[in-house]
Amino acid sequence: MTLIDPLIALATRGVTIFLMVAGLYVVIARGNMVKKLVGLSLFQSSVYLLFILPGKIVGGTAPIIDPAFEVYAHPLPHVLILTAIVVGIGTLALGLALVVRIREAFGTIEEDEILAREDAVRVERDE
Amino acid sequence: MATPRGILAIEPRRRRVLAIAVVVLLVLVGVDFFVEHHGAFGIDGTPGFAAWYGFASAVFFVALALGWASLAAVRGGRRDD
Amino acid sequence: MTDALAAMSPAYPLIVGSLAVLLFRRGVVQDALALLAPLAALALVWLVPEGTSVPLQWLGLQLHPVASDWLARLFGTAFALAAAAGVLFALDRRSTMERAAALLYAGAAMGVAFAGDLATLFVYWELMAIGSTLVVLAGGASQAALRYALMHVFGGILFFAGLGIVAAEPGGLALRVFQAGSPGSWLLLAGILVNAGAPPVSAWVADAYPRASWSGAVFLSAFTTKAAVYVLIRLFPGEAVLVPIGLFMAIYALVYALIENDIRRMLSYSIVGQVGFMLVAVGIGSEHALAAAAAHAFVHILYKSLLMMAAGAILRATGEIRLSALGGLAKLMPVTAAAMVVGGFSLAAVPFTAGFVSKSAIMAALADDHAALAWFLLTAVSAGSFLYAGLRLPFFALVNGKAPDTVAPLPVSMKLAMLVMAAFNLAIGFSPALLARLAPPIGAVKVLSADHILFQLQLIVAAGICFGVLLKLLAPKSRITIDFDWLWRELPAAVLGRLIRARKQLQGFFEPVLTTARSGIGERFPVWAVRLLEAGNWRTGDIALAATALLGLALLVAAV
Amino acid sequence: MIAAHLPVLVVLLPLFGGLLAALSRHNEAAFWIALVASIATLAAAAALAGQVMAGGPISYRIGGWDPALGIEYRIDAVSAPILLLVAAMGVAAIVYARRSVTVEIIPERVAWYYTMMLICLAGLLGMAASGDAFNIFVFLEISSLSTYTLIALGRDRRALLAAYQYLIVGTIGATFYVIGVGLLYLSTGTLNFGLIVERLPEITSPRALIAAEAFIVVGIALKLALFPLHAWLPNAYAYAPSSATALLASTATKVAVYLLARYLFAVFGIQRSVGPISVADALMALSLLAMFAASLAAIFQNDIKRLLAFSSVAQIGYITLGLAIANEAGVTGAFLHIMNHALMKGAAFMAIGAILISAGSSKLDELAGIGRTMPVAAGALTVAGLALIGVPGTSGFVSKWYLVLGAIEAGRLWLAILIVASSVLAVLYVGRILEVIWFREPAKRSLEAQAVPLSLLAPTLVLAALTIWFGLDAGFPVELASSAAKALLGVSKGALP
Repeated sequence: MTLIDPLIALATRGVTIFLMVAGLYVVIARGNMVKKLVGLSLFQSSVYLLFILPGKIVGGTAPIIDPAFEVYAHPLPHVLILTAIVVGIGTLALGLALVVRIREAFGTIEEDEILAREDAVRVERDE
Repeated sequence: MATPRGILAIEPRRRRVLAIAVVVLLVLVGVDFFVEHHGAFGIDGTPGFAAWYGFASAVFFVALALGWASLAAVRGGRRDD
Repeated sequence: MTDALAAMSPAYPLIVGSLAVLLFRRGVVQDALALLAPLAALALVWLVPEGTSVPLQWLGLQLHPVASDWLARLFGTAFALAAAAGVLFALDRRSTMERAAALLYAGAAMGVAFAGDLATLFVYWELMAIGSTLVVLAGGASQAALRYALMHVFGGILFFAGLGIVAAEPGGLALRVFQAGSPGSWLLLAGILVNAGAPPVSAWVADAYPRASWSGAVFLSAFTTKAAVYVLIRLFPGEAVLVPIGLFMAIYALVYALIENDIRRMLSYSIVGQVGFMLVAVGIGSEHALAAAAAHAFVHILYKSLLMMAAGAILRATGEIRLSALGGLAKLMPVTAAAMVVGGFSLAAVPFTAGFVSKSAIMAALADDHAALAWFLLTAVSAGSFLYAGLRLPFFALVNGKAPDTVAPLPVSMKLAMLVMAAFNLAIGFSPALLARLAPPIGAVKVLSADHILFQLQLIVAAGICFGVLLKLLAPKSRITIDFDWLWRELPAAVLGRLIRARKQLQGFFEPVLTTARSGIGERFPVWAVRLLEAGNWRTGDIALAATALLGLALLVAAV
Repeated sequence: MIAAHLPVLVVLLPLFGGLLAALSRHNEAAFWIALVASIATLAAAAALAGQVMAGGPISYRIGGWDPALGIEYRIDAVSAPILLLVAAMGVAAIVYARRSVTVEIIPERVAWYYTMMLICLAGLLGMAASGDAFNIFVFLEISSLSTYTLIALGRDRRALLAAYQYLIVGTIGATFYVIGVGLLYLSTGTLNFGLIVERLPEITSPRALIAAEAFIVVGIALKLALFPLHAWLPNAYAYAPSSATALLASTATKVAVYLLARYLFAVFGIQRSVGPISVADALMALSLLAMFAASLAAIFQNDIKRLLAFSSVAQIGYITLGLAIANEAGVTGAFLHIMNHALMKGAAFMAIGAILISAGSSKLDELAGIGRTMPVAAGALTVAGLALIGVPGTSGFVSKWYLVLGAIEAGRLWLAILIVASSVLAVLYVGRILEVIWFREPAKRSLEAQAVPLSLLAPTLVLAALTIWFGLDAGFPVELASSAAKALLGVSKGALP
């Protein structure tokens, strides 16, 4: 029991960092707007782990006071992340809604295509 | 007697005007001898100083200007933008 | 009543007039307003009581927006007269922008003359730069206007930097006499000298003024350089370094004026030369010399406006301003011809013109101070001035050559303006006491004495003989001569051109290496540079990358 | 009784106003709800500012919880002017929106539009009022989400793109911020500002703190469009509805600057060096870059809204520069410019909005001579432009004056000269606008421009008048700004080892 827990902690830490970097990379590298949003969600999830991880105490249980248990997980990070998850869902929903509207308006959700088209329009107008 | 050429070629009308100017200058220099001067540097109080100094400086500056103009001429136009 | 007047700067009517002009369409009302503004300013110049107004507290500074003494009144009178005559001359010009800009410009110059502290002075100083740039711009030459603006921005920055330093001295923002010694006062002096057209930036005058409209140049010739002289009299009287600078300007300008073909460029060079005279007098610094410098500035505004008007009239009537293309205008444009002769003679200090009075005052001050070098050089320059202003200009424009068949008729307003200015020039010439009333310290010099007149007559007749002999050499020719503006117009391009050529050679050498490198990440960089400056649409990913890069950089730096 | 709950009311009023407006589903009703809510908010903010000025900081505990566990709202001399500014600009933008939305928003969405405006206000006010780092994140996201919606409601389809781009970038910024907060929480065990500052000296290893600082500062810098993280801003401002642009330009970035000042001065310490350079130096370099590069970019814009947006990036540079100077005059200048720039940019965006509504274009080359047909709007634009340059007699001069003063007091004359020199670039881009709108012969669009209703121009004129008023009589804003500066500098001592 106590042997595995530090390993889990280490693994979770690795996952946190991996999610953070991978999410950010997807946002930077992908031109597809939906994929970008997926990357953004990954990136945000890493934050959830970042907060919750230190709240976990080895051997602790859910923070519900009961005479049977003495060690509890720290409740505050969980509460905070509940809020953050709600915010993340809101962002994702709004982002997807925008992508739908962009698809209607431009006919594509590839950012590079749209920008190339807009630039072409601009150059044409300027000349 | 050969007709002068080049820059000193002087047409008759200009020669007349120049002659009058020279006479006027001579008269002015003559009068200068009878006027009291207040020169501050010595030489500038002598009669006729302004006449020769004026002529000399005019020639000097014409030479300077034309010399500079030929030295510092810009080839190819610019200016009118 | 007087208390209320004491807080009224003569600049206000002009600035209000400038704004009011914008509110009305072209027409009688706008004309009347434009004429009234300088006259109201002139009245205020003499109504504002002498002394400093009650200080104004603003942002913790003690400001004195209005301070009056004889010097301020002298310059104020000159500025108001120049503005009034200029507006009259330009009455027929269809450009509301130029009119508003000219009034603003005049108002700012007036504000400089009546400023009671350095901060107020600086504000009007910058306003003057804006007004004059707009006047140049109204002539349509946007490139020249840009160069002009940049030059004044440069001067303004120098001035401001100096102001920032000297404001920390015990004297604070008070107007006081500086010695060019500390960095602050040097910067201040340099900033003022830029506006005065001193070397090595003298060429801006002849670069910008001839590109204004036929009326715009009249305003331009009056204010900026003379305001700089005024500020020098206030802040740097007796600054020895001004003497060589002024002498250089006088000789430099004479050389260029003698070979110049464009009349208004010639007159612009002449401004630099005459300001050189004033700078020498300021550098001498005796009470008498300072007053002579001020008086000469006053008179210079009178005759240079007159000459610029004559040049403008010729440009308007014939569409031509090059001496080589003009000739025989005396019969066709008698009023203009008379104006040009009176103005030119006044510039060359022919006896019984205003120029003779003020130049005599300067020479007398130099003699009193035993400044031999300056005296002999400036006397020589005087003789040379007659060559171009009194002879070359009128001869080739008005007498020599073939007259055009017809010229466009001039409106009465233009003729009237020239007649008024010519009358001022002659009035002061015949009655020097008029000028001595404005500048009391020069009252002691007896100007119209026999030996003075005789001296000057000999000088100009001798110069005239020289002109008669060397006429062919001085004939106008279309040519371009290198000037200081080479420093900022040609040098950068030449250096850049060489760099580009050098780069090309290097490129040939390194090309193979570069191509391989470029196929990698290298290609992104130019794109980045362009995107940073231009408004090209960024990819979302690029913004995110920029943020990540900044974060990474911060973390890296912190980890070191 | 009510007075005691003001710190939370100032946030709740617009929040509930927004909910009401959404429930009403009726355009006219939504406007009146929004107007009443925003005016009540302004009154609350003014009362708060009065209390703070008279009696010092106010602390309010939500639900009576101890700050170590619960959320504390804290209004002090730094946040009071920000609350006042945001609330006031909210009223102005909502009054302006009444006429502008009829042209710019399809009728079914007008009620939602007011809802979003109010919620955005609530978020911004919450960020300024809250003393809890995580709570600030929540408000940051509330304001951001509503902002994305506001931008997406713009007429041009490019508004959608701008909103999407801002959503991605804004979320990254907010996430960076919350990561930084998480690291702070890990090291101090608290989210309360006051407690964080108290516990900082006990921390032995500053490594996590430095990481926290990097994340928080970069996150906020994204939100305030600090150069070179500004690229989302021009499109967002250019294509959003006019009233939204006016609101965002004058409030959103300003609150972010406030937050940056809070963290840099109170928590991390601005003079501390991170590696070889100090935070202040880095901020100063970026600010100078912003002032010059963004002004340069503004000169080449043809769309006036975009031009003004680039000018905003440059002006934010002035504000952050004031913070980086970090003496009393400099920080006073920064806070003054926060307020003054909000007023002038608000006026400018409202004026160009009126022109856009009436003439149908905000392109410079199509608006030649618009000053003749729309003198009032063009006049307001002119006043705002002059203030952007910093012409004496406008508020812009006063704030630049303090910045220059701060630079000189810090012994950095070159900085003062650069500040003045960068104003020259403003002369160029403003001069271009003025020349075209006043002195050119009217273009076709200008001649066809319709008269705009007074209610559209009234808030514009009020802001323009304030711009001149605060230029001539700067007493009130200077007092607010200098007490903010004193409060910030007072607590900056001994922040971090």
